[in-house]
Amino acid sequence: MTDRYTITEASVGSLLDAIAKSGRRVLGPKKIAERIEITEIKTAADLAKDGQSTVSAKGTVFPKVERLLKYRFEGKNVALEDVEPNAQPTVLLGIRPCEARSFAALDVVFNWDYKDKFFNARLANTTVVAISCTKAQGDDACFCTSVGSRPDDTQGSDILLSPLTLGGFVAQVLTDKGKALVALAKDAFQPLVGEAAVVPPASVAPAFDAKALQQKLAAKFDSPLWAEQSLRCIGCGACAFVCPTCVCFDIQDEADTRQGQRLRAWDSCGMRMFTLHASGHNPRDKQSQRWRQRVYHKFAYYPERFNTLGCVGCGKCSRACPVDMNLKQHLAEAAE
Amino acid sequence: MEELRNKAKELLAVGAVKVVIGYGKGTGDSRRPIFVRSAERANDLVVDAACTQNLATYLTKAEVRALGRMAIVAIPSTLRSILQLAAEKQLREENVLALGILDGKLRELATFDAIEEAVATIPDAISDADQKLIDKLTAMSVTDRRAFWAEELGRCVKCYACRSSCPMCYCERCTMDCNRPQWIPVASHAIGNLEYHMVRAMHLAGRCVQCGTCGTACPVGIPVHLLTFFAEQSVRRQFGQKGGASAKLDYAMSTFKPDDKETFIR
Amino acid sequence: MAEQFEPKITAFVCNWCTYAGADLTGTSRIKYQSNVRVIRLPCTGRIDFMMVLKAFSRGSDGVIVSGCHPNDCHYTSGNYHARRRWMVFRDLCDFVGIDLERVTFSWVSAAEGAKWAELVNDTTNKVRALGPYKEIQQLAAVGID
Amino acid sequence: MSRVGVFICHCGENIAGTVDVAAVAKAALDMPGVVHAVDYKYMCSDPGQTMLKDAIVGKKLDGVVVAACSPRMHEPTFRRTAEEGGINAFQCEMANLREHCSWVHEKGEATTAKAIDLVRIQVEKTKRNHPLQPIRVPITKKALVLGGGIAGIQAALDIANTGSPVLLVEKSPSIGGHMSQLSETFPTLDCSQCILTPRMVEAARHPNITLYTYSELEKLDGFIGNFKATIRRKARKIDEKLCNGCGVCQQKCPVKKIPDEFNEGLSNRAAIYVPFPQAVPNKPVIDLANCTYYKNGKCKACEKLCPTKAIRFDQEDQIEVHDIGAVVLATGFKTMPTSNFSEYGYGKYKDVIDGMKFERLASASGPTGGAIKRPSDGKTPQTIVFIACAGSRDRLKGVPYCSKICCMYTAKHAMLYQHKVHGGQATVFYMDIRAAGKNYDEFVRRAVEEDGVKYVRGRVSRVYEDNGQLVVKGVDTLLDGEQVEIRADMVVLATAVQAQNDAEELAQRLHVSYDPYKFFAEAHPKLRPVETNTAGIFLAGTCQAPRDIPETVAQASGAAVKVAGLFSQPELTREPIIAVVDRQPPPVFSHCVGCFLCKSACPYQAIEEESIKNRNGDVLKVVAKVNPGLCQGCGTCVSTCRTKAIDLQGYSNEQVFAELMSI
Repeated sequence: MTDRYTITEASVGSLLDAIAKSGRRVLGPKKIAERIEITEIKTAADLAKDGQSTVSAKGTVFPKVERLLKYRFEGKNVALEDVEPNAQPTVLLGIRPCEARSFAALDVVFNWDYKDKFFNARLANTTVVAISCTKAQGDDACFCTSVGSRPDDTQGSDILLSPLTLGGFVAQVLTDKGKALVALAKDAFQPLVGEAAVVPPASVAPAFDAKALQQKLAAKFDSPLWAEQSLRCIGCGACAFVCPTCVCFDIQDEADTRQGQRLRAWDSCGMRMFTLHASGHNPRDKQSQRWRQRVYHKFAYYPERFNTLGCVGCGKCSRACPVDMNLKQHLAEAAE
Repeated sequence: MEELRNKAKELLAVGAVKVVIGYGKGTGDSRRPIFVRSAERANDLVVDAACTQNLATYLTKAEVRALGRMAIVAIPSTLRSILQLAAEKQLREENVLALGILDGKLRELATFDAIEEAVATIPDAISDADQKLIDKLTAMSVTDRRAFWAEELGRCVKCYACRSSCPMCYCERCTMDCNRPQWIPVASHAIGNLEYHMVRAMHLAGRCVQCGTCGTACPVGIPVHLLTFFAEQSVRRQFGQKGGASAKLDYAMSTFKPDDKETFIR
Repeated sequence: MAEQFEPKITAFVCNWCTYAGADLTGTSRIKYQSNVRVIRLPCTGRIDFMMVLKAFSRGSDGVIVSGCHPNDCHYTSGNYHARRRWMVFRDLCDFVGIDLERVTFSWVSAAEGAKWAELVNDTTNKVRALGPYKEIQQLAAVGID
Repeated sequence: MSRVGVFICHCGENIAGTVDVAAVAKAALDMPGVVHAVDYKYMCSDPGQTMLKDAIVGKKLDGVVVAACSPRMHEPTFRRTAEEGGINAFQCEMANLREHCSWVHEKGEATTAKAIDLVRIQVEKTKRNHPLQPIRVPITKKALVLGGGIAGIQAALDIANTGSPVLLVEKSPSIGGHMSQLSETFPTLDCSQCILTPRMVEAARHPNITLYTYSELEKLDGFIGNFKATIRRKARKIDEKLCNGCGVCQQKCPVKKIPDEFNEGLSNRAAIYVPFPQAVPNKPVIDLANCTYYKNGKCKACEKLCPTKAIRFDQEDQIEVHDIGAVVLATGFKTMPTSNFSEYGYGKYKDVIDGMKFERLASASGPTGGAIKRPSDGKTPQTIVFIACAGSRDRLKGVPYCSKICCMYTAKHAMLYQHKVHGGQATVFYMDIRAAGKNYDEFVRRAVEEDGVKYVRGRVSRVYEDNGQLVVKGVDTLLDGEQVEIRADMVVLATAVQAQNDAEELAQRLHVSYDPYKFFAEAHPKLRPVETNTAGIFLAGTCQAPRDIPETVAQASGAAVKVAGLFSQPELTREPIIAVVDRQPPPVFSHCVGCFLCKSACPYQAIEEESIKNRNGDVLKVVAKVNPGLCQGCGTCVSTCRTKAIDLQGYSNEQVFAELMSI
């Protein structure tokens, strides 16, 4: 049984203050110019209560550039210097349930065999407070209901806020981390007795059946569909870099004759260089192969290997794509 | 629009071209690039004010070229891209047929000469909004400009949507992809981002057709197109040459005049 | 008293004029400040703008770019190409907020030993007064989590 | 891992007096990749060099950094030493501790620190050096001389006399050029044809010279030692083997009123003609524009009457391709078109002529047999005015330069006139008299002092006709700008020397640079006056700048020596500091994307297009290729290349980047 509280609009501010006092930073969606960015939230007004951020909140646990180690050249010797993860205590406030759910998809990769110290430290220090979606996106990009989720999914959240019809939220406290947060700002959270009138969750019509899709994919590897869909794909990494579950990275050493550092940076399977061999051979030489890889990785290989989908249906990739590669539409085609 | 659809039908029906690269209906009200390969699908083509992406990017894409002779629905910037690509030996006259959309009217432009002629009559000034922003930036102090770009480029994730969407960024291996030496860092940290965008702007100076597609492509809304616009304007102002004016190469950065005027070399 | 800041100056010079001019500074025993490190290239045409960017991002506080006077290029026109490149590069540097005070472009011929010394001294003094180029050097750490 | 040795030279006290060399050696030994570091009094001495060679062997070095004086001083020395030690010469670099450090800084820690940095920079570079082999290019030992005037004839003869074959190409039907038209030559007044004709004959008979008259260079491909010259041999419509030069054809040709070019239009010729009696070869050519047969398909009088049946109306132009090792350009000049001088009434008044016409009038072989008769009525002019600088040194006429020869030939003309027309009076209007040259000033003085030529220092503003007589109106600046008016029977303009009409187009075809006046540009105005910027192409005579006969001949001989010097080598050897476009295994083939923006950046036209084909001959990719024979290694293309497919050997991207990273 989860603990349920109410929180008023006004007390969001005191919640923020309490979190700040505890030394945690608050990151959340904030409307800046035409975009929604995941950035520092200082006041309740900063928080964008609906709409999808352009780039996901993935960076909190898997930053776009992360230092793994440092070294110095001391004469002919190399002195290694371990770098501790910069795992700042963080509250991710107000992200969508789909994004909250994405951490599980990252987790399966970062802890598949090797336990990634950096990811784990960051995740351990992150408390996720999601807000359920009450408004359909209206942009034909969302498809959480097609990937086994729903607009008020609790999976991945430590606390899920659901807007009340009369203002404020119902807070479902789902984990110990959630409880700890409530304990920080007791005044803000009023225990909920009985039922409250929450705004009904957004209605997102399912576009396809993920299970059926997985089965179809098994027979469609050589289908001309991928070439057809990807003819307009220009091979950039926008989809992967806004995606909350894309986990591919590149390791780069940056050094001069005195010192160096090893960095982990986001990478994308959509880019030609991703699989380019030193010999010049490229096993995924065509954009269709790369596009297919993206689809299969998320919808065939993840389920096979991790028993979960590599997609949460947030639709960020479709919105970010410069050439309107609409994932929902393309998956529906593939599931036919 | 009907005119275009009919033209596409006719071209495809007689096999004059194998593909018509054009705009079609996209998600919601948006437009997306489509590749019409049969007369029956010609009605998928759309022409309206929302068709702003420079489709010339596809003229050098191997998968598209493999289809055969291409016709392309061409807004003015696309026409300029065709000329610049031709000047850089990336495109031959027999491989492409431009279906120019000029003032809402279809104009079939079968030769580079015809495109040159058409392009010469179209003003190629950038939008007022972009020009205003450039003017605003140039009026700032150098410190403020640095702050502006630090803020903007801070969002860059090096997804390379700008590069991938640019018709002139057709290189199979870009300087950015070069790792011996690794001139420009792969990571999208501040210095890597600054150096990347400087390189792109320098490489577009004298070649940029000012379509602004890179800026539109940027998922995080960085006005990257201002950098290439500015570099192009610098070339135009100082050398009187410009990108996309002719199918004959006249590249400002690999030509010179002995009396090029500068004021800073001591 | 705090130690005086000693700027790091990187110079990209062509082999035939400026490098030879700097040799002449030596043979003429004209003294100048020792902050400069010279990278010798065949021609200013070989000086990629990325070299200047790299010099700054790797810690140079100032950069000198120098070659043959117009008309004197050993390769007839490498310096003319270089000049164009600099004309645009400088514009662009200014546009993105790179401090042009820290880049000195010059023509120093093989006969201008004294000019080389003066160029190095002037640049060193100017950059010393400007202080370390933290604005760019610090960028190397920004954006890494 | 590299095994670099660092050798620090004291240069006596020159370096060691300022730099702590022992500290530099110690620091060097600590640098990654350095396995050996020593300092020594004089590295360039025999023991020093031996030390370096021994270390290469003993320490198994694969790279060497000599920290000493400027590489511009001793790089060749130490590279040779390194090679003798058993490594590739280009594995050796120098750190300039003397000119760039010890001589220019005060003794102290900062100076030693800089010395260490300079060594580190070179160590990092050397670690990325690759063995490079000198470039060897074969040489086709055959020269092409373009232009059959005195410059071309002289160059051809001099080259031929060294034993190399020469192809002498002249576009008109005979060799001889402008000199064959001249009457007598300054300052000796010997007859031009008397001294030239033997040379023409010698050139024609020389076993090493192949003479192609009435021929033009269509195209020149390739590079020094390895040009391919495409030559168009225009159809003379004559079988040259059968023709014995009897001249019957030109006597019988019905078309006879064609202005004779050789005589500057002062006489006429036939449609089939030999340009002048001493022409080499003495074979006629049919002037297609004027021949009746070619105009209306009838006549063929020459064919019917030719005793050797040598006329060939169906003859076509022949295209030949020759392998050539070097080219001498001797394409000569033209004089400024007379239409430029309306103020002098040229074209309006028959008796206003230019210098070349006067040469023909004064020539014993000319239309008047050497008698000075004016064109209008054949009368001997009693007063004659010569106007120097007609066009020359006149910005308004587009010729700011001095045509150099006019002062002398005007003096000669005036003198010849005074000799031929007793009682006549020659007046010369001039700006300055430029008579620098052996016996030149004496010659001008003789004209004034012995032959009574009047010299008026001033310009002529107008020549007009008054009552059927020419009036020359000018000023005498030596008389305070007093107006001078001379009623003259004839006026001769010393028109400016200009580049040939097709000079620019030819220069572009040959990739030779040219000046604003379309004269071909020399590689260096002082030290390389007969070479062009394109290796293997040399200059002789007035195609480079106005000059007189002795200078032309001297320059032609100079160009010939350059060619002979080139041909004396078994092959060309060059430093391998050149640009290279990468090649990769398929399917990439090269990172070059084939945009060819580098092509216009290259000052040497060294960038070529290479088609990469599959077995069926289908072109898979067109990429750039640097011609190692032409590339001089400036690296401008490298900076232009967006894909970094071009790199410069010896100053590669990796090397320069490593240097930067070590600062």
